[in-house]
Amino acid sequence: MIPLSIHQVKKQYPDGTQAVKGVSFNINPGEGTILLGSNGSGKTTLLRCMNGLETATTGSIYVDDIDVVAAKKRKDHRKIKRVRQQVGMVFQRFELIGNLGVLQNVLFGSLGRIRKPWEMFTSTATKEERDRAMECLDRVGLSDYAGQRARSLSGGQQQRVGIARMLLQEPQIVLADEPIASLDPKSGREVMNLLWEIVRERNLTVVCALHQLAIAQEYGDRLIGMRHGNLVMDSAEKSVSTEELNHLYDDDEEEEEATAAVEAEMTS
Amino acid sequence: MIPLSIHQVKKQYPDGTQAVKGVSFNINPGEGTILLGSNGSGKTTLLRCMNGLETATTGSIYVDDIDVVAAKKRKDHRKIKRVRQQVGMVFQRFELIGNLGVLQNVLFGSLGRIRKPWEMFTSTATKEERDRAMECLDRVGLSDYAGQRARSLSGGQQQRVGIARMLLQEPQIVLADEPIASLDPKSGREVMNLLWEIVRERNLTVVCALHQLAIAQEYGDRLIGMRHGNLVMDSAEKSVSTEELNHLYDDDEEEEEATAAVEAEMTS
Amino acid sequence: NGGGTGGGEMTGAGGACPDTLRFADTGTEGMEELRRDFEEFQSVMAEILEVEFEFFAVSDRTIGAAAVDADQVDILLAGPAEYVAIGSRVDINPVVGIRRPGYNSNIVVLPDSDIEDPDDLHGKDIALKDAGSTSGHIGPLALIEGELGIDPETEVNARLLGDARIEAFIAGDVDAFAAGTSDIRRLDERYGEDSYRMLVEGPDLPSDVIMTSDRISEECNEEILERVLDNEEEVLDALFASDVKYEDSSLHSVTDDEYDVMRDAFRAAGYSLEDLEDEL
Amino acid sequence: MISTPERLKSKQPNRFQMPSISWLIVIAIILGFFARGVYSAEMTPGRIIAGIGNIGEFIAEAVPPDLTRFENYFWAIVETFEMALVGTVAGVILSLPVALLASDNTTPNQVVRLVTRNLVAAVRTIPELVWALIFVIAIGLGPAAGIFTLTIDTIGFCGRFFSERIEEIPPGPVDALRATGSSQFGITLGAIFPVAFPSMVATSLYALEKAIRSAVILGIVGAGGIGVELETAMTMFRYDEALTIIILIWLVVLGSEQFSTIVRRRVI
Amino acid sequence: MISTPERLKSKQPNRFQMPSISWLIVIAIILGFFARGVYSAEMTPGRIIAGIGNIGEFIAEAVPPDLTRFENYFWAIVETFEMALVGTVAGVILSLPVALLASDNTTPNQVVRLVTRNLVAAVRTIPELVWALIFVIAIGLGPAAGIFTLTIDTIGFCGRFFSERIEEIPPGPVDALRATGSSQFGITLGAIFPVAFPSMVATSLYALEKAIRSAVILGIVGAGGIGVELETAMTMFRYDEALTIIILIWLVVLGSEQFSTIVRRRVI
Ligand SMILES: Nc1ncnc2c1ncn2[C@@H]1O[C@H](COP(=O)(O)OP(=O)(O)OP(=O)(O)O)[C@@H](O)[C@H]1O
Ligand SMILES: Nc1ncnc2c1ncn2[C@@H]1O[C@H](COP(=O)(O)OP(=O)(O)OP(=O)(O)O)[C@@H](O)[C@H]1O
Ligand SMILES: [Mg+2]
Ligand SMILES: [Mg+2]
Repeated sequence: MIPLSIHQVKKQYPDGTQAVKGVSFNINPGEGTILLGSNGSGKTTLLRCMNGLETATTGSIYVDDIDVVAAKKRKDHRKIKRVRQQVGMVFQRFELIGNLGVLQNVLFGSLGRIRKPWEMFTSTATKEERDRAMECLDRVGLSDYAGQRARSLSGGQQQRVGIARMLLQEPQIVLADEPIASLDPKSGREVMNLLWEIVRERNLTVVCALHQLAIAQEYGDRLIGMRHGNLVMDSAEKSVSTEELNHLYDDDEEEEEATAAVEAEMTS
Repeated sequence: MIPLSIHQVKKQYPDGTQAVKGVSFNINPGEGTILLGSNGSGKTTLLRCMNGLETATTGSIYVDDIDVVAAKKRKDHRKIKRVRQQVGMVFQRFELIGNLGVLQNVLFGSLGRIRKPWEMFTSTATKEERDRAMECLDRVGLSDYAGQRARSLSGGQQQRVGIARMLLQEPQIVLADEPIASLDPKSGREVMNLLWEIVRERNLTVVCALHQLAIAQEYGDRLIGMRHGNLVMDSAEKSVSTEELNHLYDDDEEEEEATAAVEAEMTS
Repeated sequence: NGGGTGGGEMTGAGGACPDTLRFADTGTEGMEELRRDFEEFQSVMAEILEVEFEFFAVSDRTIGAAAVDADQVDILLAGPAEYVAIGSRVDINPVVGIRRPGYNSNIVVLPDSDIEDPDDLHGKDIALKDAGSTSGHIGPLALIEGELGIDPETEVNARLLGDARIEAFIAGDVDAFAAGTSDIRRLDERYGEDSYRMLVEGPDLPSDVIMTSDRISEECNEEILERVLDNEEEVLDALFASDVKYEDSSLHSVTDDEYDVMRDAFRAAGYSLEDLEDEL
Repeated sequence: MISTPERLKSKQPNRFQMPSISWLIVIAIILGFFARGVYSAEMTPGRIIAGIGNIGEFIAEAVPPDLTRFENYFWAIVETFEMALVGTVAGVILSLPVALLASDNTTPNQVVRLVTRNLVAAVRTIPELVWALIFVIAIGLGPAAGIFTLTIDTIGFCGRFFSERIEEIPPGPVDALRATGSSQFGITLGAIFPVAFPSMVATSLYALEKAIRSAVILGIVGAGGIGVELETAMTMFRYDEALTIIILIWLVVLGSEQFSTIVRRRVI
Repeated sequence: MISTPERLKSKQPNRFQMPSISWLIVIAIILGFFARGVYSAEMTPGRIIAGIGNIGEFIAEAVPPDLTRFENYFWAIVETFEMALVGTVAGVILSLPVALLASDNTTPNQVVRLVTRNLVAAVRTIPELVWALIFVIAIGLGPAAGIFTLTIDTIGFCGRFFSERIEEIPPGPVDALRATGSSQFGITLGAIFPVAFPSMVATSLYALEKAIRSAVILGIVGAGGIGVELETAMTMFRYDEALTIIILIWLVVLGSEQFSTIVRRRVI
């Protein structure tokens, strides 16, 4: 139910890398959006700017009515926290706490919600919270692994624990960074189904970075393509053919510059 | 030019998890083999047993004429080292040294080969070694990033540095654990082409764990399927249809047990 | 230098001594003054003895003894308790005594203390300095046993408080304080003469002593004694520059029996040095 | 895919980077100090070889250890252990918030960080003896003063080492919890402490060991303990008794290391 | 995807796991010691409050610091720094191989590990005074004996902390280099040291700081230095001079911390 609106976001890392070079788009609630682009095109960076894990260099990102970029710059921790509670994230590299249990890692998803700090631990969480966490684990097919240590899971299993953690958070917006990269084809589809199911059910906003074009085309209500930090394709502006999609990954410098210029004109 | 032969390998982790439950197969030089199986089916574990990063609980793995399992159990470091020098590995989670440079990480690929320890560092490596490392980086399209710190690369870029490192090693056998999971479609194909090119060129042996069925079918000279630690499919024994491939990921316990039994009969 | 002969050719002090004498001051009473100020003493000694005078200010008697034992040091300046303790394990010869007037151990109490008589000390807490100190440990224990007839091990509670002794006494954490001469001086300087009441005043303690290792010849010892006494004024000035405690001191030829009272004190304090001598 | 060395050469990072002038100056100064230090030692190989013979005698004096006062020593060490335990536990608990304030990645702001760090450094710089005096003045002789001194000591040590470890925590898992909108407290409990825990256990047990070893301070404040016994044995040249005490302390140290290893094994 | 709590409940890990009997016993014993320690302290709030007033007087005596002998102190600290530097550098260099032998993941075998660990523990347990004694016996009074003592001290400290840090190194990157067939030496230089480097820098600089602070030992062996000055000032109740010295030492400590921070920033 929360719209997401990004305007002229640029991000330069301290070492000078221009990872995002001025990207703008709006996403409406219920719109399952898929972010495409070659390696290093700035997808992860853009997603991290959206919940304030990175501070965009310029531009604005509105989640509901809060400008994340401005809040970050003003160090307005309260506002950032409010945004983050509504925005769930699945990380490209899972980012579990390896030496804690699987259920514990899932329970961390509710950290933004619980008010009593002791409720964060497996052994002291409320019964409802534990049950909910078990349900989330079950939804990603890992209820059998609840008691194991996160580190001892296989790559794909860890990925799914990360997704369960996000599910427990019950966010309004979901940012998923290659959530199915390490999943087998069947689990990958199940996770996509799950994501899209909750998008529809609760009318959420999803931005999902992906490399699987087939899946992108099948699921995406909207496809956004990035290249070298620029937005170069948006199915909301102009429908996208499979050929164009494949074209996205061609490494043709001149052409890219040109597209970027056109794009800049279009969005400004 | 080195054959790989695996016989009745089982692996139980210290916590009791039976990750591989008795797998046997032979791979001939020049045979590009792809390992399929759902998350947690034991692919990574099996690959790690092959170069002795894990010690298989029972069974034998012959690389050339050395039994890795026996050598590990006897702690015969010389033999294990000899095997490892001939076996290159690409890791599912890249495993770079994050605070070192990209070129440095690639140079580590030649660690097994160089005899003079000081030649391992970017600033003291021989000119030839540095040039070779730059070439490997270029082959994965990252020559522009040679001087950067590994940690500051995007997920897919790090994956490719891991591949470059393996290339520099110039191994006889390549074990690749989901080498293209984090790569964009175009880079993914390029890497697969690269791998298969060197397989053909130098008549190498490749075992590559993958989740992308389309790619598996396109490239694989041979497909091996695992489920719950058992070998349940081998295109060398019986050609595999797309339907059967998809079937591999169905989570049907009874059927699996049955297949496993049949399989056990077949290989014993 | 190093392990070996005791200092090379015999060219020092007119041919009687080695050309290099390695001297250590063991911090006669803990570390009384700034080590740096011994430089004057060093140059005076070098001059009158006509030797290379290698000097080390060592703040621990154990180390000093070990250095003599291992032939790393030829000549040593120490307090009486240390002389006895070191002498019990290493062969040394006393050469020059430095008599310090008023150098003794005392027992003091706070002005309003209800301890009026030494007999009242029974069962009381007494603050001492650290183990092996002449005026702050061995001396007072001998005083308590010898003069007062109280068994220091069972009849009073003797506490080795080291550097906290004075603060603890003033704060009233102990009932009495075994104060050496310099502790009394400190009490006077810091808290005034009204801050304590003298309960027992002990007899004077033996002299500080300059001693030599057994490897130094008899002739050299005699030469040292003679030359130091001849230049008494200069040497005393240099010593005073190193430490105010040498104010008004005098030098004399010293013999081992002067320290028998110290040996008795050790025995009284419960440390039998004979044991050690037997073992060696 | 044929390499063009000319093109690559320009991208190859330089072998050596010239350090900046200020670094060169700093290095030169430090080398100067070092050289003067070496010079002052007048170390000649001859001197060292000649000396080694002397040691035998000293060791012979200490062996065999004199066990006549063993029981006394045993109780003294128990007593010391008790006080050290209380002091260290208190110090470790106080060090936790201090370390959080002093660490780059957990401090509320840089001023607080700087102030805390400098305070901890000051606490360390003020000698134990001064702290002991302060506590003797404040609360009188006895175990309490000793325990407080050990507590302060522990804060100086653990405050710094905890903080340094916290700064080394990889940012990934922390970001993951941050992204849930968790409070700083939740992040600390969920992602900072669990990751730093093994190291903190080791540091704390070292602090305990240090407290026991440096228990001379307990003697100074009139609390007795093993430190006084050892010092007395040493000043009185009773090397064989000293050896008994040292062996006793060594056993305690080994016990604490063993404990550290066991605890860490369970969580690393 | 509707959850069936009954099924899940059986998989939910228990809230609390009963610790084993032996653990319970160990914990009970430690608690017993702790309780006795607290009891022995006889801490009452009244006592503490009464005491605080006393401290003011003590502090008033120390402030303002007496700067008359500042120059002496300055040179004494330079001298101490030089000796401490040499001792610490030597100790750190020797600690590196020691730590490698003593660490679980780098030791050639468990016996070597055990022996090394216990030796390092013994080195720490033997008091500084005894080490000083040994070196005086061997090489005579003077800076050399002091420097050797500081070296030994550093080995006891760094040997343990380096080893503990090495054991915490995540196994991934180490496995990656191992897989290239590298020698243990290559792995150590390539994956162990670079990862542990920031921590080692911090530990080493702490060791240097420790050496400067504990430089009393230099006085004990007749090498002078700032430790003697401080102790003298304290015994003579010249608190204002002591304060001057403490401030000087504090500046050195801060300098070393600053240096540590800068070096670590560049590599973390
Ligand atoms: N170190 C470990 N300790 C205990 N169990 C482990 C460990 N590593 C893996 N496992 C378990 O062994 C099984 C096989 O894991 P493995 O990593 O081999 O799977 P995989 O086929 O590579 O899966 P994926 O496709 O997700 O990478 C899983 O159930 C996993 O939980
Ligand atoms: N912390 C960082 N410091 C400096 N440069 C960075 C950092 N993180 C990423 N970059 C650079 O920014 C660019 C964009 O990186 P990003 O991770 O956003 O790419 P991505 O689209 O997510 O790629 P992938 O598909 O491989 O995950 C890359 O060139 C990368 O090298
Ligand atoms: Mg990414
Ligand atoms: Mg895997």
